[in-house]
Amino acid sequence: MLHTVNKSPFGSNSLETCLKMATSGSTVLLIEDGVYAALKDSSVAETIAQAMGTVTIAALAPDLAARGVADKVMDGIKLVDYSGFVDLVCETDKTTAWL
Amino acid sequence: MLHTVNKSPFGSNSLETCLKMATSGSTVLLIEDGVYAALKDSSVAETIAQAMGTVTIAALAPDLAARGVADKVMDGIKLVDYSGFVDLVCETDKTTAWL
Amino acid sequence: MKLAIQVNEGPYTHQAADTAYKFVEAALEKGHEIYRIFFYHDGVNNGTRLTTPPQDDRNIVARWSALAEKHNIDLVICVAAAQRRGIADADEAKRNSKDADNIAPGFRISGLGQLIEAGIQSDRLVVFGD
Amino acid sequence: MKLAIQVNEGPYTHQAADTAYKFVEAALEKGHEIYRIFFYHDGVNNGTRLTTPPQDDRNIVARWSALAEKHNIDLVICVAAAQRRGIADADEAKRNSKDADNIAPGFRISGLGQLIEAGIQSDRLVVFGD
Amino acid sequence: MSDEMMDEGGTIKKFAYINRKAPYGTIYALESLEVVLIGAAFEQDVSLFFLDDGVFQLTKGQKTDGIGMKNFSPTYRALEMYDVEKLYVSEEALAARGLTADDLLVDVEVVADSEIAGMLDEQDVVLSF
Amino acid sequence: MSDEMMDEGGTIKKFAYINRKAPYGTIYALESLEVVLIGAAFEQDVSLFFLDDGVFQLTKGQKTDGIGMKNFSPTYRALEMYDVEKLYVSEEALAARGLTADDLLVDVEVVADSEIAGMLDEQDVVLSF
Repeated sequence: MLHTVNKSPFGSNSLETCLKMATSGSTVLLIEDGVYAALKDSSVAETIAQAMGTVTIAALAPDLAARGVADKVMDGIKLVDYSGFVDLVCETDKTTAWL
Repeated sequence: MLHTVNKSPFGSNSLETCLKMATSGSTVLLIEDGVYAALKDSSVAETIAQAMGTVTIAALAPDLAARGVADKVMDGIKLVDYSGFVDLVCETDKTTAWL
Repeated sequence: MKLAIQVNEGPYTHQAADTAYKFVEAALEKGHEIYRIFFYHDGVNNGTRLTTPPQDDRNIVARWSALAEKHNIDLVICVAAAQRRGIADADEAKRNSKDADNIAPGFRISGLGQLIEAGIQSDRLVVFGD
Repeated sequence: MKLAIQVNEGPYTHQAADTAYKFVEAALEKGHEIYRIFFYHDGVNNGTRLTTPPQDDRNIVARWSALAEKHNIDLVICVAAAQRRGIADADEAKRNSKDADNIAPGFRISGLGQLIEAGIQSDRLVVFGD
Repeated sequence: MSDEMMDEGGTIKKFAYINRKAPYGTIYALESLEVVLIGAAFEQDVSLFFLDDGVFQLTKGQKTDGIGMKNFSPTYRALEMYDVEKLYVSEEALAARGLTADDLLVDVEVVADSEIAGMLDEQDVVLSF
Repeated sequence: MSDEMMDEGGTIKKFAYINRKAPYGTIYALESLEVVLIGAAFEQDVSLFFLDDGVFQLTKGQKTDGIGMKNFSPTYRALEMYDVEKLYVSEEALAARGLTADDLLVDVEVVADSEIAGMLDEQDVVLSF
């Protein structure tokens, strides 16, 4: 399954709940303000690093660039553009949005 | 100063930030989904209890009633109706909304 | 006291418009003056006369219009926010070459200066948003 | 693949409408079929022709209309959500005794069944919201 | 319209509704319920999940006169008549809010988050509110 | 209109703008900035506070071509010309996000939350975004 998270992890619990619900092998795609979860050295970086053990963490590159944080992304995060977003949707059996 | 918080403390960081910014003697009024912070036995009850040492915590009674939690409010929380909300605004020097 | 109100969210979607209305009603009952209600962000959507809520639900737009008429309240919709979201009076519709307008009775469209001015001239500004 | 899209937020206020648009554009480029785009909640506000965004900004509504025309995409606005928020086509305006309508070209108003049906008939449903 | 649709496909999919927001503060809970009611006519395999603040949608004793909004909580009790019978509530979400199943106005299955995660994996279409 | 207004009162109030939301995901940051720019004509005593995700409004190197939105971050640099010079950023908010003052595109004062709390107490009018 593909999960999308569009909220900042610093202001909302959407990422937290998403990670509880994402079973092993699924992909979590960070979009819009959700991409801030990809920042290295932040207070949620450890949570993301741990999640990477069981799920793939991806982030929408245009959203990272817009926010001026493209060069601050932690290692191991898969970067995709909108075309890659479409591929993720098609490669997985369904998409769940965590709003 | 009067502070209003209209977000659930379980989904958003608004209450947390408000409590950091509310100096001694100020009043925090919980409205709309913010009233859930008044629940006893919840995971934020301890935070609210501690805050009561320095600030007054109030909650909008009609919002509690609407949500079916009027009988679950922890001790020490001041209940107001819309008229009381107006009084709080007028009695304090200004109002800050934590959205 | 002289109170100014800012409403930042549209009707129905967020409770902000409801809470603001109840607050204003209570303030008027207590004899306070409502200097102005300023609608910003999606709040501008409070001012469209094209809404048709379910019959058993409150009519948020009509409620504002009625309150404004009864108590002569200044309901101001921010022009920049309104243009982005498609709220127009006859003048705005003409200026922007639109074939229709949708503003509700009692509302007027004006600039952000009206918000700042309300903050300066009133004793309290209370913000309702999301 | 056959993709269905749900847009839950209005234009400009939340990025949902932008992300949905970019996603749809990319999907079309890759040869996928867009079975339907369903606008729900404040998403219905994507379908008003009365918007006039700043000249140096994107025109979200016009962008949807152009995309629909070029690729023959079904843009459906939920009738119940639209009534609450003041989005009306000529029929709706007449039925609800309104003196104007505001729907943008390429959009149509229909029921929630269109969302469920899109979920059934398409291979994937992708939700953009807040 | 719905008759037409059902004749057309005949497909039965597993539809999940994820409710994570409290009622009244925003309209998502109400408009989610409206989708469930309309969706029932399509005779799909429907499950409702109440996570995070979504559990507040089901609290007993909601009295909305004071806020001037309609109390739509009785509708959850009517879902059974629409053959919508699978309501799952997060155990952890209830506990964090100081609630138990006794505080809810309708019979639900209280389930651990880890179990809900597995149930979501089984779905075909997920609608999020 | 603004001239009229200024003649009328002559009052100078302390206006605080509280920015707590990230840019682009929602419009609040941009529309807050629009208020600040219009408000500058009223020659009040203005302070901008960047708390929580509001600090993200000020990050260097924003490139919005990919999302099709206008990059409005250069406007923060222009605030000085409008005599809006008091920009306060939460030290704790920066740290939690792995940022330092070097990551910001404009000169700001980085202040502890406890100090910001005291500064807010001194204000006359508080606008929240």
